[in-house]
Amino acid sequence: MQLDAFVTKTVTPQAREGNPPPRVVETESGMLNSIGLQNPGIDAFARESLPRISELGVPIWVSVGGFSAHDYADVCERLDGEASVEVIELNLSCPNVEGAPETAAELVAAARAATTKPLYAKLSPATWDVAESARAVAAAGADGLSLVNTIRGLALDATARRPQLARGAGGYSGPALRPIALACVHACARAVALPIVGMGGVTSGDDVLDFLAAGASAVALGTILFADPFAASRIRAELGDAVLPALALSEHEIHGLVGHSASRRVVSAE
Amino acid sequence: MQLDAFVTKTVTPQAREGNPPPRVVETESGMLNSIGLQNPGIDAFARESLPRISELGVPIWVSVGGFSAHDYADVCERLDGEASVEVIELNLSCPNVEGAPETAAELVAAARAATTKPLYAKLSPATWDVAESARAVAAAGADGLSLVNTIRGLALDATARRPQLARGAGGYSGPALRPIALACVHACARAVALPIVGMGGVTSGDDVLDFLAAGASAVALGTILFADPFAASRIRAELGDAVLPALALSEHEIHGLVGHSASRRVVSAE
Amino acid sequence: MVSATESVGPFTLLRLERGELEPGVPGQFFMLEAPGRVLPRPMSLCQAPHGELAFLIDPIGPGTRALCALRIGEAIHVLGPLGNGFDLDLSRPLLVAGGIGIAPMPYLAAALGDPPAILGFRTEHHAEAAGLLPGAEIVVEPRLVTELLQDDPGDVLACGPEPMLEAVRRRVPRAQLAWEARMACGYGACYGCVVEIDGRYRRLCVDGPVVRDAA
Amino acid sequence: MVSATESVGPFTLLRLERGELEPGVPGQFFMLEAPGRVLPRPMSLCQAPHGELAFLIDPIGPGTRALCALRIGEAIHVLGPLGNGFDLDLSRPLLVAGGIGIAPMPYLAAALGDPPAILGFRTEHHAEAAGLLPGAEIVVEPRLVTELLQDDPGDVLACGPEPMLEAVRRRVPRAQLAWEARMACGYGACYGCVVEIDGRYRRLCVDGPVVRDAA
Ligand SMILES: Cc1cc2nc3c(=O)[nH]c(=O)nc-3n(C[C@H](O)[C@H](O)[C@H](O)COP(=O)(O)OP(=O)(O)OC[C@H]3O[C@@H](n4cnc5c(N)ncnc54)[C@H](O)[C@@H]3O)c2cc1C
Ligand SMILES: Cc1cc2nc3c(=O)[nH]c(=O)nc-3n(C[C@H](O)[C@H](O)[C@H](O)COP(=O)(O)OP(=O)(O)OC[C@H]3O[C@@H](n4cnc5c(N)ncnc54)[C@H](O)[C@@H]3O)c2cc1C
Ligand SMILES: Cc1cc2nc3c(=O)[nH]c(=O)nc-3n(C[C@H](O)[C@H](O)[C@H](O)COP(=O)(O)O)c2cc1C
Ligand SMILES: Cc1cc2nc3c(=O)[nH]c(=O)nc-3n(C[C@H](O)[C@H](O)[C@H](O)COP(=O)(O)O)c2cc1C
Ligand code: FES
Ligand code: FES
Repeated sequence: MQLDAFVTKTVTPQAREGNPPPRVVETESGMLNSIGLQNPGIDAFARESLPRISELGVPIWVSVGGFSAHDYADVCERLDGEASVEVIELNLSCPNVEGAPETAAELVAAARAATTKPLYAKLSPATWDVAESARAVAAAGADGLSLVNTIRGLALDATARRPQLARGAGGYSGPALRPIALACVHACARAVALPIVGMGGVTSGDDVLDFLAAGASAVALGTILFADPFAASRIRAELGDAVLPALALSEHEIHGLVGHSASRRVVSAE
Repeated sequence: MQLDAFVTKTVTPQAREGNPPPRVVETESGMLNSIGLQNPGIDAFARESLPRISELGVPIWVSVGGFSAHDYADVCERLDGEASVEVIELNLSCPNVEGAPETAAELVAAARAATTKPLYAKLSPATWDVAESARAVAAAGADGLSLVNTIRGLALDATARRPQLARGAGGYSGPALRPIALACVHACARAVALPIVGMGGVTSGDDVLDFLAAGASAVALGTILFADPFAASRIRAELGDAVLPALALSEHEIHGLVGHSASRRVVSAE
Repeated sequence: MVSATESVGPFTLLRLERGELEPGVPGQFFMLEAPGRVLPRPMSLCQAPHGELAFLIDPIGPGTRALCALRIGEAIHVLGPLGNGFDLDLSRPLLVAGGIGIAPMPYLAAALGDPPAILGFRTEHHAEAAGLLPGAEIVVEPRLVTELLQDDPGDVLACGPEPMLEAVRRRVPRAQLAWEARMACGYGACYGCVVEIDGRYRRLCVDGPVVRDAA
Repeated sequence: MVSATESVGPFTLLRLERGELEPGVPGQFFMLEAPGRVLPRPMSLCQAPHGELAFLIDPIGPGTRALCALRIGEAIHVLGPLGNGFDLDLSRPLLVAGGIGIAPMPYLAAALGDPPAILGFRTEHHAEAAGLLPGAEIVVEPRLVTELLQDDPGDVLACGPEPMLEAVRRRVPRAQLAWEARMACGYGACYGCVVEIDGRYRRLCVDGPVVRDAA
């Protein structure tokens, strides 16, 4: 097992069917998705998914979403009593659903009042000044930042010239997102004292070192797990051998490698 | 000559030296720049650059920048009397300088009061809801939109792990930006009735057709002009031959191809 | 590691060293890394010669073209077998395939003892792939595979383009059909491959490609 | 169109069909499209054989590696000649180059009638490139080119890494130096290549690479 934490797909209060297909499309050096937070809802999640994921023996980070401050508070309160949940990540930035009317800081504050678990705020890169958002969620009680979520992108079909995803635009991830994500991590690391989980286009040990140098204390994997489900072990090996000694990073930082994915399959495949 | 318009580099009231070098760096499928609006200031621009650019015989679009509503109004007023200037593009979104304290709509309103020339508002993709910005600048009197400017990105040096650009982050452009740009065009075309100049990673006739299908009425070229200074002619040829008849676009739309670059050299090279 | 590539009409038969991967049940698929692309591509197992896994690939876009351009000795990530294969507990199997839908048929035929088969193709050139399934009946457009279906065709196992599968289903409601969808992970993680089944979105990579209990 | 490629020590000599391009003045450069990369790469003209333009390339990163991997018959965009070359109106020219700074020297030497030259290299392997400039004096690190400079060395024309150029300038303030900077366009449009000269940012692609009237 090469993961220090396992981040779940976002859970909402009620079950959601998500967006119509097609939901994924590849672009030149990235991909778009418009899953739309398909999930079984917090009750079924806690009853069925959590026990299964717990079997992995990896600390569990649960990603929480919703459509109002009340939603966030609701799910956090429900998770507060789940011993297997180590961290709650607040998805404040899904580009594939209409968000809550409250600001990110208000959502964090509502979650803060509902749980004593560590809260990581996941922010969008689609903002003129991400450091400002970071300061706001820090002031509202976030214990850490997850940077970044996908940014809205569109791809068209080369014959019909229609959007390839049924929903039109989707969330852009993968290598093309990496410079944007690094800039966000860099800006936030200078703005707040919170630990940062960096993500966006990580494919190699080299990329991990870039995120750590930009100010992240851990790194999460997303898109790369599709092309290489064993990326976590490979990247750890790349860090261990060649790249790491050159930088003399502490063991602690290496242990910050977080496997980020959408279901337990990624991990059980290892 | 294969250009329907020539867009200048951004001009500010006073001369600016710009940011320290290195100012450009390549990424996997894009590039970062942190030029920082180096320009001779509006007076020297009107005296020296405009007459030279006019010799090209192409309609001139002047990009205007500044650090306050007063700055924008100032430069627009100065350009209002210049017969050779066809359109003023308001750069409301340069990621490489600190912007004005006013909102985009306030800047447009100030410019609107200072000139009767057509005003295009150039917006940033770094916003949660670009359609909202589009509606605001439309209400403030913009005659069209230029979408999109670069988005902030960071690249690190693989040995020192320091930012490659002296200024840290820079503006991300090129093919990696294309899906983001297309999503912005798509969203704004549905929100406002203004004509849209689309840009961001256009490299081929195929890309032009994507932008037109997403809702642009013209397309501008940036990064591609570095690798292929003759891209405008090539792209027009690609549109003319193969791709275009298949879609039966009108002549009018083809004529919407706008060459976008930073100096007259691009064009004189043709 | 690529051990061989062969042209089969317009398609390429890509033979990979099997390593520790099982071939799985016919109708299951593998995710093949497409060099230079961000996402892997789902491919049905076509043949399982000793020590190898062979895939028949139609080069229709950037990913399949990259796969067809692989050369001997090059290595790619391969994940599988994945998903639901065909139910092989049948009395009178009949294989029906259209176009690249022939891909899973050779391995399926081997498992079922070479049952009868009907193959449809767009052109004579595409029909060259029928050589992979000796003894099959072949139709070329404008004729369609459904024209050859008897009134009581037996246990139909079909793979091909969606309109063909729909037509087969109308004629033979109980047919086992192998569907396609765009996929990202192939292993149930991303929810990218959903199709609507009985009014609910279900992941084709785990509940398919051969969908049980569908309407 | 690539007409030939040759290994020269660790470097590659890339020969392109000249087409309608002029070779220009020694010290000028060309922007070469680097396949698969977003930006072209600046390269000094190394030799101008009949009908060809030849570039000596050090594969230090993705762009230069892509250029060195080009094969005969492949075509790339080439723009040039660009920038300021050397002033050739000299009485006692002496060429001084370090490492890949040898690149512009063969074409420069041909224009000046094979003047004396001093070349410095990191290793013996790199020093194989000296074969392009017969008769040159050669030093290999830890020895440096400046050690061979006489007290009155004449009209020095130099190209090499920045520390070497600075050292040459300290010894010979009037030396003509060819500098480097990261470039995007190469033709004055992007303001990406500026260097500080006399307290102002100037574009090295138009005011250099050989900078006149510098302090
Ligand atoms: C379970 C499964 C098994 C498959 N087995 C094989 C096989 O054995 N041999 C083979 O050649 N192909 C097979 N396919 C189809 C193959 O995966 C797609 O053709 C491939 O992913 C297309 O990638 P591309 O980059 O070449 O083309 P793209 O540019 O991605 O697509 C080209 C065109 O094909 C369509 N398309 C893309 N992906 C799919 C898909 N998964 N299903 C339907 N249409 C699609 C697109 O809409 C587009 O019009 C299988 C698909 C699935 C889901
Ligand atoms: C006018 C001019 C003429 C040149 N002539 C030649 C030549 O004839 N032969 C040759 O091999 N090279 C020449 N160069 C240098 C060459 O352009 C760079 O080595 C190349 O752009 C590096 O690209 P890359 O993708 O391989 O490496 P990158 O990954 O871009 O860079 C690798 C390393 O080189 C440094 N670097 C990158 N670009 C430059 C640059 N332009 N100047 C200085 N350092 C740089 C980077 O900081 C990095 O450490 C010339 C440069 C200029 C400006
Ligand atoms: C198919 C897919 C589904 C995703 N689902 C979620 C999600 O449910 N919640 C969330 O916070 N982020 C989600 N993300 C975003 C990722 O967690 C990550 O922030 C983003 O993809 C950038 O990382 P990457 O480039 O490594 O993929 C999803 C990304 C993809 C590609
Ligand atoms: C080197 C460089 C300089 C730029 N300077 C300006 C500028 O002065 N004003 C402006 O509005 N946009 C400027 N841009 C942004 C481009 O006009 C364009 O919006 C962006 O690069 C996306 O298009 P592209 O991907 O085709 O380059 C610049 C871009 C680059 C790469
Ligand atoms: S392809 Fe990812 S869930 Fe099916
Ligand atoms: S490289 Fe563009 S101005 Fe010099």
